[in-house]
Amino acid sequence: MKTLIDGIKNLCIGMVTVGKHLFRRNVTVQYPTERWEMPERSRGIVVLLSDQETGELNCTVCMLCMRACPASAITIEYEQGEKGKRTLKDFIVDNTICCFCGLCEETCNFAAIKMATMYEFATEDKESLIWHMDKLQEMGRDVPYEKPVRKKPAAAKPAPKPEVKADGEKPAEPQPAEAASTGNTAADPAIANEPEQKPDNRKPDQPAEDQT
Amino acid sequence: MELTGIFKYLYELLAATGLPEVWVDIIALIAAGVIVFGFLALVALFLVWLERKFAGHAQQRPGPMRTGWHGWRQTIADAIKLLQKEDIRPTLVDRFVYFWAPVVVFVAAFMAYVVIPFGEGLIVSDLNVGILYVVAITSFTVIGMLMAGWGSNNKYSLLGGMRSAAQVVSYEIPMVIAICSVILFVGSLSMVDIVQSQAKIYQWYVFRLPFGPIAFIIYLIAGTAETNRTPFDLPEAEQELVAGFNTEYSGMKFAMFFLAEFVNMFTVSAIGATLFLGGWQGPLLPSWMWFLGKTMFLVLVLMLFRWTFPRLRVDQLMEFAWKTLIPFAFVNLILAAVMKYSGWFNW
Amino acid sequence: MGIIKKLPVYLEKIPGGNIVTTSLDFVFSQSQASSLWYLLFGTACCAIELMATGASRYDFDRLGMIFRASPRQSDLIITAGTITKKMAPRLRLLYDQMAEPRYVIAMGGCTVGGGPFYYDSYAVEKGVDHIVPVDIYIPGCPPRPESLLEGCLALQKKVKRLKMNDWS
Amino acid sequence: MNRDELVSYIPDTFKDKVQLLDTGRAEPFFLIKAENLLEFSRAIKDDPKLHMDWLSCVSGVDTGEHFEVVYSVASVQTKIRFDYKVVLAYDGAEIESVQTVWPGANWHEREVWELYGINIRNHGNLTRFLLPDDWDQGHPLRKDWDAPDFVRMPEK
Amino acid sequence: MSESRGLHTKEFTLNVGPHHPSTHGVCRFVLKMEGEVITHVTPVIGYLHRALEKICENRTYEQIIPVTDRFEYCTAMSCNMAFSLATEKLAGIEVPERAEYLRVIMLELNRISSHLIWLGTTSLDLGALTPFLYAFREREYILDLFEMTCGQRLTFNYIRPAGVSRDIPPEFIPKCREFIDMFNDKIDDYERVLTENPIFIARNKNIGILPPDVAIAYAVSGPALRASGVKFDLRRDDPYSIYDRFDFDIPTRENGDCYDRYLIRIQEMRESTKIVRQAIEQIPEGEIRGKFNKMNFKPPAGEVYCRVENSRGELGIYLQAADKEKKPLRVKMRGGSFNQLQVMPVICVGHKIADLVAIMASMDIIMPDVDR
Repeated sequence: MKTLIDGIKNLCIGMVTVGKHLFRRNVTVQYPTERWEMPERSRGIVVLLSDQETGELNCTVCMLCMRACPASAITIEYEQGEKGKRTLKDFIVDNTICCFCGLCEETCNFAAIKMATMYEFATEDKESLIWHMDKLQEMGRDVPYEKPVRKKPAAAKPAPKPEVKADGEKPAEPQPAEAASTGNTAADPAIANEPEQKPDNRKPDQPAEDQT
Repeated sequence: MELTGIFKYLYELLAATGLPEVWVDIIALIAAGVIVFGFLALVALFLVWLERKFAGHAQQRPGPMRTGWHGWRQTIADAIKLLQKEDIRPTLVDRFVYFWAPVVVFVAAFMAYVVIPFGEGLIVSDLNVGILYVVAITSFTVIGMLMAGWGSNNKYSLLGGMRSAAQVVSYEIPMVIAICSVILFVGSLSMVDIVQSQAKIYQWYVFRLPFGPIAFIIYLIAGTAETNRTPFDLPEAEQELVAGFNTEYSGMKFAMFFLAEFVNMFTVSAIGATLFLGGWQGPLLPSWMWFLGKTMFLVLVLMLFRWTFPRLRVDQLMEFAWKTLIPFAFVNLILAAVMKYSGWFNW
Repeated sequence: MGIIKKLPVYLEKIPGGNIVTTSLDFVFSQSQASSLWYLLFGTACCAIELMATGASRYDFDRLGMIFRASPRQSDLIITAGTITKKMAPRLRLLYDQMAEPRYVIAMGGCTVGGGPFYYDSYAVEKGVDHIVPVDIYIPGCPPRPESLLEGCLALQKKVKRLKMNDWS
Repeated sequence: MNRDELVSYIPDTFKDKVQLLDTGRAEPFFLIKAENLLEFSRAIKDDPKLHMDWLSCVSGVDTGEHFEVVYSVASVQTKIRFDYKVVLAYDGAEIESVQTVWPGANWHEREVWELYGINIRNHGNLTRFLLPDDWDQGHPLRKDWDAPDFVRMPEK
Repeated sequence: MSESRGLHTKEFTLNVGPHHPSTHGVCRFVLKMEGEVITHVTPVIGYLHRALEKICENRTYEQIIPVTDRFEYCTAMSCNMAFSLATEKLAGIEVPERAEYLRVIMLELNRISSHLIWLGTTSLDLGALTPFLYAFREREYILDLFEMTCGQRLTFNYIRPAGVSRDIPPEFIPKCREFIDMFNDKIDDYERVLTENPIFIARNKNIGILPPDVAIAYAVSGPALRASGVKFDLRRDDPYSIYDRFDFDIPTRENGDCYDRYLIRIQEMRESTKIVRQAIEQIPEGEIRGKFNKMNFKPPAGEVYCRVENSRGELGIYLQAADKEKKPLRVKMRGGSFNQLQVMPVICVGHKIADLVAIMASMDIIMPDVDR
């Protein structure tokens, strides 16, 4: 009998708890009309960034992102010019196998590739999810980004060198130009830790590379 | 048989036009049927919408929003969509049983409304065995469920059908006993008489201490079980039996089960309001508003049950019916009888 | 398809029937689009996001989408999560059990085209479009709930375009 | 018992049945012969000082030269943890089941059997496990395994 | 369906799954039943076997981290952690102090979010729909914190060998504190709806009792083990990272039934908030990633088995590296659910089919953990 009364009491407590929620504010974000503000780091989709002044792609065809990709979703086609300078022919991101891990963005030394915060890419056509260079550039046109700040350009310079197996110093060539053009950037305080982080991350890599 | 309620008005209206008597009978019958059916279809659609909104707000989300203002067209859209769905008949089903099961459930759900007084004089027909008729008709649903479970040739459906049969039969008993204690006081099986005996608010049976509230709680629990709603929704327990007895049904047939469930819920609430909450009785407002208000209150309570409680296991469910509810109901009935004949609290 | 399968055929024979069919088309496709009940089907990571989409922050119910456990009563499979070769026949079976009209949303990289399991995996089906016809592809690994909602809205648009006569 | 004591205790107790492998900072790692497997497993479980009652994991390995089966064991009571392995030649790779010592080994061994093709004696339930029921393409975790629809990630 | 034909058959076979609402993914049970009583259970697994281990053999160490995310997506952080730990042990890498704290914060938040998924699905499996939505409501707050830090909601790719991938943004700590302050009240809310509810108790008490000796024999770990009365938690008994610096309790219960497993997990959520609170108070400034060559990491030859305590118990990674190779020779993943599913046939016999659902839910089995 006591258990019965206790039981009914506890059932009522549960009902009151649920009933109270009837009068609380909804937590819903009503998606098409309201939107959740994406955090800056949100990994939405891969885009290529272009220089804000010239409109040229930042990519220097160093192929690092392509090799960093764990799903092999990135394919870079390039032309080998004279003096070994590479020009980008096509940059293909296959969004059907991309795993949105952000490793390409982390590897890139030139702020050329980024995971933008956009997320609306539902489509009826599977083929349209394979994005080529122009589409990637188009999508990345308005994406804000921090130009890479080099505290020690000399230290950063040889970094990609050993990683290109066949043609050693070639990708290093565009780098001084890049570093010169970027020069200084006014770091946004909100995300200031990010550009600082990059050189920090890369610096320790070097001794390790030298060992190997 | 003496004619009462809506049927009577219609009959008189038609008789005035001078049609032959047979035709008057038939037309009046059909018209009354259509009115009740239409009303209930609307109620069922409304309840589905209400349930979704209620669930939504209890969970701090809005529920349907994008079909019309706050999603008012949602259930209509659902119904029209179900109408368009392909009507699948799996190859190994028992055709006859499979086809008729939803019809039986659907019709049984609606037939109870013949005797329910929606307001003063708003009753299709005031049978003198009204409450008995309701109890008999509502338990008819179980045959449909059993048919669906058997006919589908699916193990989950069969288990669901069996469970619902066992459950409804078990819970019928405490429910009837709880109703009996009210009937004992009224001394009549007619729904109108039952309502009329609760003219003042203190005469409502739910307030007649000590037997009233207990009978009411027993009725509510048994009623929830009758309508197969959480915590007693074992016949269609999603997590165990996929969708229970209606696993194999699609399209319009499924819609019939779906609507019948909500109509049943309304029935249980309406009878609860009639028996314990004084039916249409109440001051100021028109009688039908009182009736609908009380019924809606009970509907909301049932919804709160559904969205709060987990589900019982089938053996616990049986145990609860036979070991707890029925003894209590019997004791309560005896108490009511003693009260009635000793004259205590006989206001 | 349902009990009103032959309706347009008869209607168009009557003069003025075209107007009726057009307005019926509108009503039917609208109601179909706003009542897409999805099958409770989830295998991997995307299933968690599918649940999150059903939960309070995003609320599937707003779009009139509720889950059904039985394929017979659902209109839509959201293939949430990797479909392996062992699972593929079951998915096909589920799809076959659904009543027309039925739709498929491929949610997430794995079901769109193999995703991170495209290379080096011997067990993953590379895209569910090999198994069932897909209406909407949503990339992401897993897609955000918003992406899924956007995919559902895209499917609604697609459904609204349908005419009675398109029904096969 | 800390790591250093363990490193000396086990070779002392089991003499030439075990061989300590060098693993740097990580937990001790022992190599044992396949024929001693069951005996050793039972012994470490029954040894009151070790009481290895917890079989975390059984992993098959194909090193490209031979098979290895690695047993990662631990103890709930004494908190000791170490691993030991047996090395098996490709031809006729076969080990004894340790289910009698740790019942939980059942599925782990089944997996080793299925993915590597290492036969487990006295297992009792070597049936299809992770792969589809109609799988007929061999043991996929072997290094030399290949199938028509198996795509390796391109070297870039 | 044909086995059940005939009047004299007592036993019939029921196939639950692979697509069944309560199997948490795609597990299949073949049940032999007498009426509603289960006499024999055979789990059939492999419907989510995605060959993660094969994939890992062809990836560099940095690239394996996203793959481990998909191994146990409910607690992807601890998968990242286990693999990072294994790599660090193998190559003897030091981890900066701040990174250790960030790891602990993320691991514990992830444990809460995983327990919330469990709470939601459990109540859903038992038929109570509303706690599911409440649990997911709070989970969104945690996911916001994760997304703010590493950019994803589920597959974080955050904890890396030698540290973490990114520092937390400045608004993280206040938001995290806000969440922790609010969260204990929310747990009270769940408890009010479930813990004392007689229906919930009836469904869970004395169901699926797992005796401690069976639990140890089958290596059932995590809350399921602690509910049986064995006080064994890797955070205490085989400490990794900096768990020895925090003050927290390891809740245990005696009966080992579903209800105890429920209480243990609820209690664990509270303990996790304690750890997070201490961690965000003590967190030092500094580096977040030690020395690690992302593109060309080549560890010395060796093998190591590393385990962490995640929300389902022991999550182990066995890693064998060939000498000076960019890719590991073998990565074996061991999830807690693997052994918990294995013990299901032992503890389910004699229960009703509805209890199978309750036991499965209380064990918190998710299939990627089993199938990989």
